[in-house]
Amino acid sequence: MNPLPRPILFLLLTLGLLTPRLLAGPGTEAEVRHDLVLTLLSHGPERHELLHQLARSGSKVAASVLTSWTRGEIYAYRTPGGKTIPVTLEEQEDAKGLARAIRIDTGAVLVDAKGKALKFDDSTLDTIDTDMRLRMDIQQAIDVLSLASPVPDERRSAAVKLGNSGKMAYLPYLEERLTEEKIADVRRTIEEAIATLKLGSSDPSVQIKAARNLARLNALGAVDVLTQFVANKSADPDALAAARIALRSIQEHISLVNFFGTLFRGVSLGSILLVVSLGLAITFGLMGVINMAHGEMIAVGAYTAYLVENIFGSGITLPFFGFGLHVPGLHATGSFYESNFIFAIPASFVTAAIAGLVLERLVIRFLYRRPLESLLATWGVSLVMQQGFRMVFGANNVQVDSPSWLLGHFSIDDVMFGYNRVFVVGFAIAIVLGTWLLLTKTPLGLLIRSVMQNRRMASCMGVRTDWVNMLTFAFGSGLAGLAGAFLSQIGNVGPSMGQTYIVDSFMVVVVGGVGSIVGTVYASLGMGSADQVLQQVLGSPVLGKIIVLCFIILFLQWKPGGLFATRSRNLD
Amino acid sequence: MRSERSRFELWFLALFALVILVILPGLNAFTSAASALHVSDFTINLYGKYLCYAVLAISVDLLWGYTGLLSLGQCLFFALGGYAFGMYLMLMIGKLGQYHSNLPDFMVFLGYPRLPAHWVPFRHFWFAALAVMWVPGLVAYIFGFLAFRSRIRGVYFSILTQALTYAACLMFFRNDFTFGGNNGLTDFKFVLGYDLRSAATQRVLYLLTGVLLFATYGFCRWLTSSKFGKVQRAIRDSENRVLFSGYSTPNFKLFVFVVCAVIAGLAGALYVPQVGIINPSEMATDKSLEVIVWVAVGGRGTLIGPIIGAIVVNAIKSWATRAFPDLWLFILGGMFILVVLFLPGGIVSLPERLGELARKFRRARAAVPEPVADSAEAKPAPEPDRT
Amino acid sequence: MSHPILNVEDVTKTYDGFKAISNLTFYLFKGELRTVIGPNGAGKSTFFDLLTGRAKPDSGTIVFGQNTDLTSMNEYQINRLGIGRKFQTPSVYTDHTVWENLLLSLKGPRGVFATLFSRTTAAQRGRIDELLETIRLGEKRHWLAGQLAHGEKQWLEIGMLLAQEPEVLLVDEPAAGMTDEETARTGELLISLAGKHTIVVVEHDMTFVKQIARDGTVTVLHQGSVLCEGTFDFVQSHPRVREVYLGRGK
Amino acid sequence: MIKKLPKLLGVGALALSALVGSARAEDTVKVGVLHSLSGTMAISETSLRDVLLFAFDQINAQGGVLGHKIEPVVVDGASNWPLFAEKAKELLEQDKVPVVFGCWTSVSRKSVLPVFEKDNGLLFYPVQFEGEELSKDIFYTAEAVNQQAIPAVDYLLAQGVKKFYLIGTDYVYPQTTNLILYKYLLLHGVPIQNIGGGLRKGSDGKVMSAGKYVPFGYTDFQQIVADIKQFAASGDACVINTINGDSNVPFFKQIVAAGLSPSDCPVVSFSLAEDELRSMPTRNLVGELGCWTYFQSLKTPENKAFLKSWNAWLATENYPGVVKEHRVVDSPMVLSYDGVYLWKAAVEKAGSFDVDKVRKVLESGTISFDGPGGKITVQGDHYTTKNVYIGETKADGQFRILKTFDQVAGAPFILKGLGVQLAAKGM
Repeated sequence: MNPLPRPILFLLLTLGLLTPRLLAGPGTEAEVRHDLVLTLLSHGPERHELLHQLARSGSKVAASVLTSWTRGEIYAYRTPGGKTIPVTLEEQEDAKGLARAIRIDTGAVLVDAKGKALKFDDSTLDTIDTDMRLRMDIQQAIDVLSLASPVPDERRSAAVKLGNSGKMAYLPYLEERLTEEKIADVRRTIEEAIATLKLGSSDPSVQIKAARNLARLNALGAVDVLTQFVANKSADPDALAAARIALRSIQEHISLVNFFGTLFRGVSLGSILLVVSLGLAITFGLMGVINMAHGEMIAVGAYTAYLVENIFGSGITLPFFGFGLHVPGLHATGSFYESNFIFAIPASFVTAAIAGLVLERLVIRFLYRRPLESLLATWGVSLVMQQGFRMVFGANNVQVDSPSWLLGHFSIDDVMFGYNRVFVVGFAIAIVLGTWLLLTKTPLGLLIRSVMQNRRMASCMGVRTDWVNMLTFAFGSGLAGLAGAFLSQIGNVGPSMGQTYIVDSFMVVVVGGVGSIVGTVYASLGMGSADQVLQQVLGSPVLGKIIVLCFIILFLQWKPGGLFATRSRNLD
Repeated sequence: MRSERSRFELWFLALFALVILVILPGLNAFTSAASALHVSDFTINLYGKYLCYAVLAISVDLLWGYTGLLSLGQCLFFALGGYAFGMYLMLMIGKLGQYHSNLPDFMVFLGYPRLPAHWVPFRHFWFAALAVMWVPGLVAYIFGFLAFRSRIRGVYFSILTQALTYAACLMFFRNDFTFGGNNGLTDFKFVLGYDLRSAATQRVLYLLTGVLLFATYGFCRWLTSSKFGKVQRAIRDSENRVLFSGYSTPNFKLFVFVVCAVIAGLAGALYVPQVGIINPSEMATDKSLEVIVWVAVGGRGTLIGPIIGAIVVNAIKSWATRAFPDLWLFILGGMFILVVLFLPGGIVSLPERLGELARKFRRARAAVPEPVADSAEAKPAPEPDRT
Repeated sequence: MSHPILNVEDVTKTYDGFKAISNLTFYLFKGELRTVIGPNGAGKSTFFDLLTGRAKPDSGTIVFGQNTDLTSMNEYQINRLGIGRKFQTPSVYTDHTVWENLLLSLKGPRGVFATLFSRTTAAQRGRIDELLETIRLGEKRHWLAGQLAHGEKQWLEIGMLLAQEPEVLLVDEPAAGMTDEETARTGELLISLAGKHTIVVVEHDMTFVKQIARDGTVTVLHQGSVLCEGTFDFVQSHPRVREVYLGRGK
Repeated sequence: MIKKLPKLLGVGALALSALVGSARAEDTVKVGVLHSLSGTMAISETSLRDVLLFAFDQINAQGGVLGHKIEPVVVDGASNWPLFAEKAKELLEQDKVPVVFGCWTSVSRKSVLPVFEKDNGLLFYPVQFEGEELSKDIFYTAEAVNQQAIPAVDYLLAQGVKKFYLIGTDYVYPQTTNLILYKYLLLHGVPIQNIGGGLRKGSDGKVMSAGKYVPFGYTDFQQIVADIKQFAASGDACVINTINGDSNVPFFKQIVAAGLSPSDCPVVSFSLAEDELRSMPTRNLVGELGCWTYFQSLKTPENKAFLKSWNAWLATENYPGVVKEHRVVDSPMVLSYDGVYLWKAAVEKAGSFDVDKVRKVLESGTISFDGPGGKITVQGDHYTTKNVYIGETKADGQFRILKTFDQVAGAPFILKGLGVQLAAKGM
């Protein structure tokens, strides 16, 4: 991509050694700064001209100063000698709320005669005012500037803005940029912008070509412009026809994108459902324990991820029943810090498993033969745990940052795949596979299955059933913890986060067929897809959910045992 | 043993009725506010709420304690009754709302041109009063028919009722569902022309709730002591045996489910004018679970248990949310765990349990080993079918 | 007499690909005391499930009496026709007294509203006393069923079955968990009931089978179908039976 | 015996109030605090309780009100709306408080409103709301729609934004706000196809609801964000976000994952203040917009003084349940705080705690207070006039102030007025 690594590029830019070579115009930073001061202190049409000149500079400095200007953060400092120096204030304030000033003309700190830095309170300085008209001019200048930004995303969004501005004046900038641009995605956006602008030309042949280009590019962003164009009956008939064809082809493309998008979203939602309900499929499905505190096990996992992140960072002070418990941090940085989530995953499993172990020993083991009672007691546990989270971590939700490798997305032909969503699909596959291997290929799995099938018989065979029960429950809870670690990446982490998922996860297990891991997989994918499809069709997120729930009630009429009913013969 | 307890129960109830229906309202109406004997309007109103809860708790117990059906959706029926009556109260506000329109406020600002058709009949008191029963009854019938027909039992039934409630809750939270969305129905002014804010109206509502409670108690006592009641408990203890004895258990369960829904609906209808608001969070699953706590704490499988449980737990709640707001959930959750694990019979069984302990203690003191074939001990906890 | 009371023809039932019953054909005649034996997993319980409506066959016909198709009916409908079933583990109403257990089982209207307004008549009381006599629980009529010993529960369940006055009695391992003396008495009881009722007994205990089978027919189930049928002696000496079932002990 | 009966029936509250009653001293005045300290709303409302306690301590340290020390009666509404009504009754009828500070959600306010009307109480309500209400018993220090949503839209229009996507939680505040904005945008020349999220029309063809709605606690925003991305593909778009509380985290995480940056499509949120931002991935949300009548980053001397004394109070207080770690201040907190001082000023001017007298003084339109967010004045119609600020989020969860609208008067019932204006234009 960039011929130079980014930090070096920045360094060169700030030193003013690397002259922006993309657009003609005054180049060095000193020259840019000079122009900036002129612009700031001038008035009327002169300002307008100067801004245009600045726009061509492609300078980072100009962009940042102009941005500050629109925000009202450029101040006029009057020297004792009566000269006006434009300055901006540093972000960093001292104890008195005063900040140092940076001169626009040199980029250096403003000092008094003795060379001591001057400090200001922003309310004591006059801002260099902007009006709405001027702000729009500045904004345009900034947009053109960002077309030369080293960050591809900024270039792309600048191109979108320019393309939709309807101003032919931007065409040369865009065309010039297109010859330089290397990144395909950005190229496409620039081409789109050029075509969109050209659609506004007065020459029908240019318009027709532009419309065809838009169609070829599947320009999603051009729908509005094309719709407007088509509505304009006075346009050239050939151009109108071309625009109609383009519009139709883009709309077809949109429905395709929506179709595949929905498909992927369904799978990803299904994976989330699978991740949150797999633990339940073990504790409820295999053991017959209705664990209403399953959601809180998820929360345990999520809070663990939160703690791990903070331990990697600068540590955290928890309210902890009003005692203010301090957890020290490792002050990690860079990729080591970014890897905290990798450590958080197993940690979440372990803490939730321990929590499950404790719960099993204290409450559940008395209730194996009384499933309804286990439902009630674990609901009590869930209330206590929720309040416990509030006391330990505070009533507020806590903030878990995503590692950079889970942020963002990639697109295949405009269908968006978020990294975190792709991750959850893989994550779901991994834990289902892991669970399956554990249950079928290990001695422990054999024990678990034998105990779950016939507790009494297994104990006669010398299996320590209470030990197996304990481990199975801990394993199920650990899976819930894994779900929590993942959910911290896409949603809230808070005391009552578990409640969000509890109904859904019970539904998944019941629909899939209690005791069947395969059923759980099918049910979660089915429910996730149904939800997304209905949402797309009905346009309302909640109606789809209601319909899915009603459908489940009817589905159980047809298959009371769920998709994969495991027959339990000994009912009496 | 049983008849002894039953006699005690009747005495207790008679005393309770005297206090609830005569003494408290009397003290409220006929003593001056300055008097030491005075019972404030606030107290009457608060007790009115508790009595509604007690009726609701009886309905849960009739389902759970007697028939073994643990519904996590009983509050749905309570709320449906409340909504049905709330709709009538809403239409009685007349032009006294924020917008001085004949339409309820939320319809005005959401731009409804006229009253939706399904609201119109609720102008009539008699219609609303019937709807309070048939709406929850009908919903219960449809759901129950489907669930019992496909032999959904035990925890599956619980989970499915949870799903039903959740779906209903989501539905009522929608603003375009024409029931006021999250804000629900509120700001009631009149019932049958009487000012809801006057102490006298509130007292009458309170008395009606008291009457409903004792009527419900009487009805359930009759029901549970009939042969029907025996079948009910037989279903709880061994549904298959009942089924293979030629009883159509789905019909029996359906009947109980509908009756309980109607009772809950009636309780909800009296609850709403006393608290002044009904919104979808009243039908949420955790509310239903809370009612189950009351029943469990009071003593399931008895009719007096839920009444005691509802009043005791709510009194603790009223006090704890003021004295220790942070600890309330610990108290509620802890109460539940302890009762399930150590006192399945609830408060009602406490005298028996204490007696047992005392006997054991005495026996231990006497140091004479006795055979443990004591009939009182051998009674096992009812065990629901496990599917 | 020539037409069987229970007519099971070519019935198959599969669970998750496992054939619990395959092409089973079985005829039961009025007044018969039939014993069904077979190793574990031979399909005895499934067979009862099919007869009582608990499970539906994948194929085949089950006809009761002249032409009542049982495959389309559910448990309580079949029971009302006069087919009673006793479960392997005693299934009684633990929280009811012995007397109430019998009352609930007495032949009579079974509807919701009928039970709501039903009153116990003198005739019913007499009938219950009679039954209590038969199952020897007269002394314990006011005990809660949950407090009875295992054997007593078995008898109570048999009593409950008799209270329904069924034509056909399906009895699943009645002697399980009983002392030898109790077993013998149960056998006598069953023998005395034969003739008036038609009885099918599934049993493991060979002494007990020998006691009740006398010269009646014994059916041996193996892998979901009838292996052989005949008198106890015939069955006992049948080489295939010895191989799959009796011979397993060797 | 009879005398003991009510207590025997187990109402601890009664016994408690008797106890408290006997301890009442002559030189104190009881003041009600009615917030959810448990349940789902505790996340937001606990902070308001804290700031109220702070205000009371501050006033008491300066000698109290009319020589009376303030004695707060704090009750927990437990996020349970009937319980709010019960607790309001308790405060007004048992404790006989002359004023209550409290409520967060519209539904809690609606639930206590009849109680206040019946018992003639005073309630100061501090949280942004839909403005479709006037009650003689409630004073709204809160932001009305024209003190938050409308200035924000004005700002965006001035920035050249052309397309507006409306999304919110399905309850009365977002529904009303979005309907108002829909009408407002039409009046300002934004074509109907540039207002995203969907419209729902009534049987008479009139638009009853604009925008996309999700239920409370919704977590899966994939589809909606994909929709927004398509909507914003043509540039110059923004999202008007009235999603409440919890759901904002998954929403913004999805926005970040979809690569919708503030420069492409800024999100302006009306329910996200500094307190809520604490649980948000603010590092990735730099540049999103907010609009409130107070920001912690305000640099006025009043705010600096307020923050200093608040932090000092936090360091020394020892009320149970008040968290000391990671505290921030936001608009609802400051408006709660302002409410206390406005009430104090009115009481002092009236020379009495009497509800009717205090109300009369408040309604005179002369009561104002130089609060941390600037001057706030009670209007004759119980709304308040105050400054409105537009800010953009910074990585530390604070706002950089972009624009100030000075002294905007709160306006009730603007929906109807907009409707009339639209009709006049034939739209």
